[in-house]
Amino acid sequence: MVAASQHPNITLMTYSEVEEVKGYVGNFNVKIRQKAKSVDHELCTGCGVCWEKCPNMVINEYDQGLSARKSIYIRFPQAVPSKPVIDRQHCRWFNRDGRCGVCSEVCQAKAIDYLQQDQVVDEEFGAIIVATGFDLFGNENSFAEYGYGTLPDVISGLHFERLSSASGPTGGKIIRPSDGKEPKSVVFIQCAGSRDDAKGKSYCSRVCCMYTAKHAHQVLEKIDDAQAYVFYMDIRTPGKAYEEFYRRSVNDGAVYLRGRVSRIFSKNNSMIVRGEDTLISKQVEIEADLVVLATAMVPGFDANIVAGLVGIGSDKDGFFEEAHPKLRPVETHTAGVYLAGTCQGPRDIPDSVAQAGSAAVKVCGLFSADERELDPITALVDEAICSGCGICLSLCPYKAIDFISVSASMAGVSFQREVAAVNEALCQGCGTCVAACRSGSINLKGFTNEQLLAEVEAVCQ
Amino acid sequence: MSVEMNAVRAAESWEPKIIAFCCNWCAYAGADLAGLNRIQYAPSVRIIRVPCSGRVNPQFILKAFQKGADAVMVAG
Amino acid sequence: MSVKGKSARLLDPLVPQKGKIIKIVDETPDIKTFYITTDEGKPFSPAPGQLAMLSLFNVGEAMFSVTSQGEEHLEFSIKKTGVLTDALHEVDEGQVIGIRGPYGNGFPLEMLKGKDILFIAGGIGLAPVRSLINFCVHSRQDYGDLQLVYGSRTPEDLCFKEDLFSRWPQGGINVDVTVDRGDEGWKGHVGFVPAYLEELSPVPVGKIVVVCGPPIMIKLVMQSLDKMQYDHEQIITTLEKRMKCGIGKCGRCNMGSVYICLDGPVFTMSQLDCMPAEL
Amino acid sequence: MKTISSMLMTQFIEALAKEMPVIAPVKNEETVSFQPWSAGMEIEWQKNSLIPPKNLFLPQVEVLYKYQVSGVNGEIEEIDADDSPRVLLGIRNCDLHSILLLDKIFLTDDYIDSAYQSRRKNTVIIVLQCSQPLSTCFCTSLGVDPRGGEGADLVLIELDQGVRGSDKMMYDPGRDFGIEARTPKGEEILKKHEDFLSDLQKKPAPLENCNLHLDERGVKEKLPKMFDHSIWADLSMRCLGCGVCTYLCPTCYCFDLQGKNVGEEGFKYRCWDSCMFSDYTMMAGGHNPRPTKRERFRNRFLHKLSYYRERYGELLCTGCGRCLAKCPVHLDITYVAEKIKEAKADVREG
Amino acid sequence: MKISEQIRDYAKKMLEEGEVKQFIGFEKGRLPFHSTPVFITEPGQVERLIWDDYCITNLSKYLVNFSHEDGKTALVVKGCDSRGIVRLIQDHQLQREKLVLIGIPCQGMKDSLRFFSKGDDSLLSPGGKCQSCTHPNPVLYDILIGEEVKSVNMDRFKKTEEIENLNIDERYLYWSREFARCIRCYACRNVCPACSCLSCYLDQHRVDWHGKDPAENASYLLTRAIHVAGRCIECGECARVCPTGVSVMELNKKLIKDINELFGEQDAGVDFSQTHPLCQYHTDDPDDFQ
Amino acid sequence: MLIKRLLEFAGIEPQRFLVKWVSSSEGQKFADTISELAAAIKALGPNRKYRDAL
Repeated sequence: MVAASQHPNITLMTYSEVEEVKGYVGNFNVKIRQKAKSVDHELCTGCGVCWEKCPNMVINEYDQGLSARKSIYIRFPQAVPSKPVIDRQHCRWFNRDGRCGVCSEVCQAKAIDYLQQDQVVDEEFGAIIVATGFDLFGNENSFAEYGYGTLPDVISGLHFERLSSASGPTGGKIIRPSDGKEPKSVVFIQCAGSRDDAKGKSYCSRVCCMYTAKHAHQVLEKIDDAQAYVFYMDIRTPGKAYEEFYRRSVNDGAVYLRGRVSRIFSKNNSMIVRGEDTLISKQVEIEADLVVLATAMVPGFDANIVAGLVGIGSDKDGFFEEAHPKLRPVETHTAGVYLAGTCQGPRDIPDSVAQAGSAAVKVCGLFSADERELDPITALVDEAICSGCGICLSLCPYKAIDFISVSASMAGVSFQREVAAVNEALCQGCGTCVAACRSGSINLKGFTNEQLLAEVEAVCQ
Repeated sequence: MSVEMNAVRAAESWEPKIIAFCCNWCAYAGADLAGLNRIQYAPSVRIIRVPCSGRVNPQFILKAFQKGADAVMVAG
Repeated sequence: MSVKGKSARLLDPLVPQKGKIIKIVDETPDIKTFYITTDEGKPFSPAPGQLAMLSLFNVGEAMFSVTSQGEEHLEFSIKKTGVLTDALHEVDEGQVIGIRGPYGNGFPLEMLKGKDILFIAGGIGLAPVRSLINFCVHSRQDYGDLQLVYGSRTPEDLCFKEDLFSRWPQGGINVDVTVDRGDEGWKGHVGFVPAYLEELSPVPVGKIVVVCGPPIMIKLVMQSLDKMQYDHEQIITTLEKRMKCGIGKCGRCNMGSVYICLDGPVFTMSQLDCMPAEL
Repeated sequence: MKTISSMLMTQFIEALAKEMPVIAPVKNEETVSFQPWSAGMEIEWQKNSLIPPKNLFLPQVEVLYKYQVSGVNGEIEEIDADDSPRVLLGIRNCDLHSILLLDKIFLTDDYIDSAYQSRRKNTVIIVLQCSQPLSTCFCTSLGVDPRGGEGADLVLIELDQGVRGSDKMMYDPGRDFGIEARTPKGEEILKKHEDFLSDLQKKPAPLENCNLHLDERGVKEKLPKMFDHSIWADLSMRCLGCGVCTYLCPTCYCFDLQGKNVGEEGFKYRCWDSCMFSDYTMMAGGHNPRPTKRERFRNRFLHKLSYYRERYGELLCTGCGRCLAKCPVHLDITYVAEKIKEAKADVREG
Repeated sequence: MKISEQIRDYAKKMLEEGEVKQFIGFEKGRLPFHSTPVFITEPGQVERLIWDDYCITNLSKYLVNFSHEDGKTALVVKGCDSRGIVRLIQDHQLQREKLVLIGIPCQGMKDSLRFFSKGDDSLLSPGGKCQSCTHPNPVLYDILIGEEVKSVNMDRFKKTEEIENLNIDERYLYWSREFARCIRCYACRNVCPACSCLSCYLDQHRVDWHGKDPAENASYLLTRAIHVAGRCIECGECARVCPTGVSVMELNKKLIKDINELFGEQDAGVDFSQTHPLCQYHTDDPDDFQ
Repeated sequence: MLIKRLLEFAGIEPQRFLVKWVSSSEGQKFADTISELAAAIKALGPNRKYRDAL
């Protein structure tokens, strides 16, 4: 990220949102809202005095609520740029009519700007790579049987990740949320949501087997006499050295139980995890101090908005759809729009990086030529026949049709009239306009009305 | 049901003529997959590939019936 | 419905004979000449300027003037303009084709006999005139001075280059060629036909003018000829319109009560002056 | 005069139908057209058919030949018209006159349409006399005698029923007809079916006059100079450009030749066409010598009132009144003729 | 003052002052029950204008002929004419600013085309198209003459339902008889304010396209019905002008009824804000064809 | 769907016109759909409505 931010050809627009995407491959026009940071990043040196002095404490979302942050803050230590923003919702200056201003006072660089406004910028782009990431599945109600949300010591994998992180709120010490004690018995439940039609997620989230193996290993490594139990359905380790890593966890003492957990309930100050070990076909109950759910990966909460903005299709689970699952895995159906990472489907970091590289190279390939070859199957308007009713404009899913003015003459009188014109760069050749055109003035190259009628005739023989 | 029709049906040889307009990306690929997986389906279907089921013009459907199709399917 | 025997075939003028394209010659990028014959030899022997209806059965039917004829075949030079002609340009030699005709009256050969003739043609307009020029070349002694002024958009678009540059000049015709736009290889005249005509300024006395080309060219040529004091009785042109039947029945090609397919397509300008202007 | 009683009429028709098809005016909903009669069908005696009988000689669609093409090869098969003998019953004199006008087109010296000719030759025509014209009728202006029978083999004569006025509007099933032969063919039929005839003494119904007239005095002289007259733009403005008038007109004969492919085979057919349609004279490449309604409208009425006369000496109209009754905007030939008469000479398009 | 006179006054004033180039209204035709469209350009001609019980024609389609010309056109509009105009404006065929509309609430007009016998108009009641009129008052006008009238609450889908209630083979029989009568004169198309194509698909000469063969009547009529689906303003002109009385309108009615059932009640050509019901997509659109 | 209803209105059996979503991954569904349709049409018999005479 740091490297990216320092690259001369990369402009990083943080704290920004895309509001509108117009245009087409090579000529995208994107409206971007740069949200008011309340800190002038040109002036800010990132010295950190402001957030040290800020009197207001807010729950730290990044640490899954395990710690607190200030109203002026950097979201996470590695964030780029390493410069703070003011969380206006929680800032005293904003909530108490300017009665605070501590950060402004302490800032040597005079970078605090409470009056900063959102900036909306229009930028031209040649291609778009969508990498909007994922969210984790589940809220308090999603795993009632596991007590998630009611039992404080049932946590998600991400939560555990913060606990075990050396730069995390506990400095890497694994403690359980309820009492801060070190858990001695930790149960991991894989496929929490994933591969579970009952939860509406039929797919495999792909990363859980590996991070659970890592977490289990960390438990064994960091806590003396600790026991790690893993309930799993199948272990999937398709990656270089993945299987070996999983083996290591097992060899180092992680107990893998093949089966599903049916219930978790508290009993005498600890939790009982009841499940089935299908290998021995017996019900098992494990007393656990901490339970970690490997919850399913789901598309970002605003993925559908992004899809609508950019014009990408989504699959039944809400992940963005690629142009072809095998042959065009990083392209979308919209020319010039590419996908990278988990917005397309669950994947781990190496795969995401690989895909991002692939998308970047696709863009380089796109940009390497001055002219672009398009699929020849596009719609074409016969201007002489088009009556300009505009029905095709309202129907085109790619907004590839517009009115143009052409000169015409009737009974010797010349005048201008509006007819439809297809932007071949945008047209994806679906032919919806052709079917809707009453006068038959639009035809689809390669699938003309005549050709299809002839085909109908031929197959009816 | 007319006598004639019964006669036609009695003749085992009659197979319905089904014209299927298949979306290139969906049903056509589905049909392709069915073929790939060696899934058997009725031989009476005649597939016309269209770039999208939106391409299917009502005129095509009428024409198909006119030209002797026994059923028309649009699959997207 | 019954099927008629072969002998009855020619009874109905709307039913074509089965012909065959035996040879296709590329004239220009959008003009080809088709040689057509039937199993029994030449379909019919049209007089210069007469028309024939050609049909590609599964495409359509349209009227064309016969460009030339040989002992065993008819020639049609056809420019790509619409559905049928586009399809014609796609076919291979050997293609079956429907042909019926001849239609119309052709050029008034009696009137032309012994006269000087000035042919003026533009683009594909040379096609109908070609049959007459060939006829005149064939019986050269029957005519006085023969002159052709021909123009096309570019040198590439000139039809019948062999005729223009060798056969007809050798056959005793003065050929003057002009193009609207030259190219690096073009050493001839550049300019529009009417202007070139005025430059050449042929004298009207004893002359018959045969003019054929796109409507705008005819219009401007007429202005030039008027300027040069030509009488409209002296000027002959051949018309084109949508025709379906070829026998003056279907009701399309009439100008007033005159049917082009039946009474035309060749008219003198003075005849046309009397007809409603509906072209 | 022989008469045929209402009771025996159906039997007479049945007897005829046993020998050859009888084509008679029958109803489909409100639309009367000439259809092959079969037992049980009710013949519409009261109203003239809406669909003119021209389709019996010049069918709306007539297949000329079949073809078959595969690659460069192909075959043609000419198809004979159905020319088996038949009886055309209940045609009116105006429509009969239209057939005579069509004869001039299709049975001229230079061109004889064989299909048309054989259908004409093999059709026995039994004309039904009119005595009470409709308010849209003006046949007498065109020299048609509603009581005539020129060109018919047999004439059915309406007899005086002693009732007048609006009562006659009602369909009267108990009507008797007089019947007369006009040709040897007609004689023969009468003789053969003598049994159905009687010598009932009744007078023919009195003939009422047409209220409407096509007054074309002076039109003939004026028209040739009116090609560029502004009247065409004025008149055609109201026209919808549909084909009602041409398709219902018993004398409009313009046709189109079209083909239809059925896989590698196909057939070419001749079908009615209307000079009012925009595609009628459209040429390959998009040029249209009659680009707007004005030119098309002008051509139609000049054809009716002038061009046909120049070639064949008559107007191409029979006064049947169908265009008056059915033109959606009441733009009929009598109106046009009147406006032409009223028009000042030499008002040219600006 | 009689409506005719008011129309004449307005026409005279507008033409004299040069506000409009022409005035479209009705004049008396050849027969007493013929009222026919008239195009007045001279103030001296306004006496030709009339308004009576036979002014049934929908005038809106005529405007397309003048849409490219300079100057304004005035015309008298009934409910159906005004809906036709709204439709044509929505289809980009007319410009509102070039029109001056004189609205006349309509009680229902008598249909002279159904009249094929001697001139007794006692047989004539308001024409078939007016009997199921839902908008007798103009929905768009500049000047209104006369009092607004109440819509007769008729069941406009009565006949549609009758046909729906037939069994499938009866329905086929019904429609074969209807389609068989079509003579392909295209009057229904030419009068229709929703058929605004510059060049109808039927007029195009393409290989394997659509022939003039009456065997293709069904295809023609069904295709046309689909072409105007969602845009048909229910003026009923198509059925009225049909010389052979094919119940063309029933196909349109069926589509209107279905659209209303599937996508919610809507009347084409009433409201500019209403978009084409078949050109939008809602995630809650019914898809029970699955 | 309007077309389906219109065809029904015009007297074509509703079974004869089918619109179905089949995605590229649903080979089995495609095959099943076709087979079901074929069976239904076989039971219904050949279509004679609105067919060209020739």
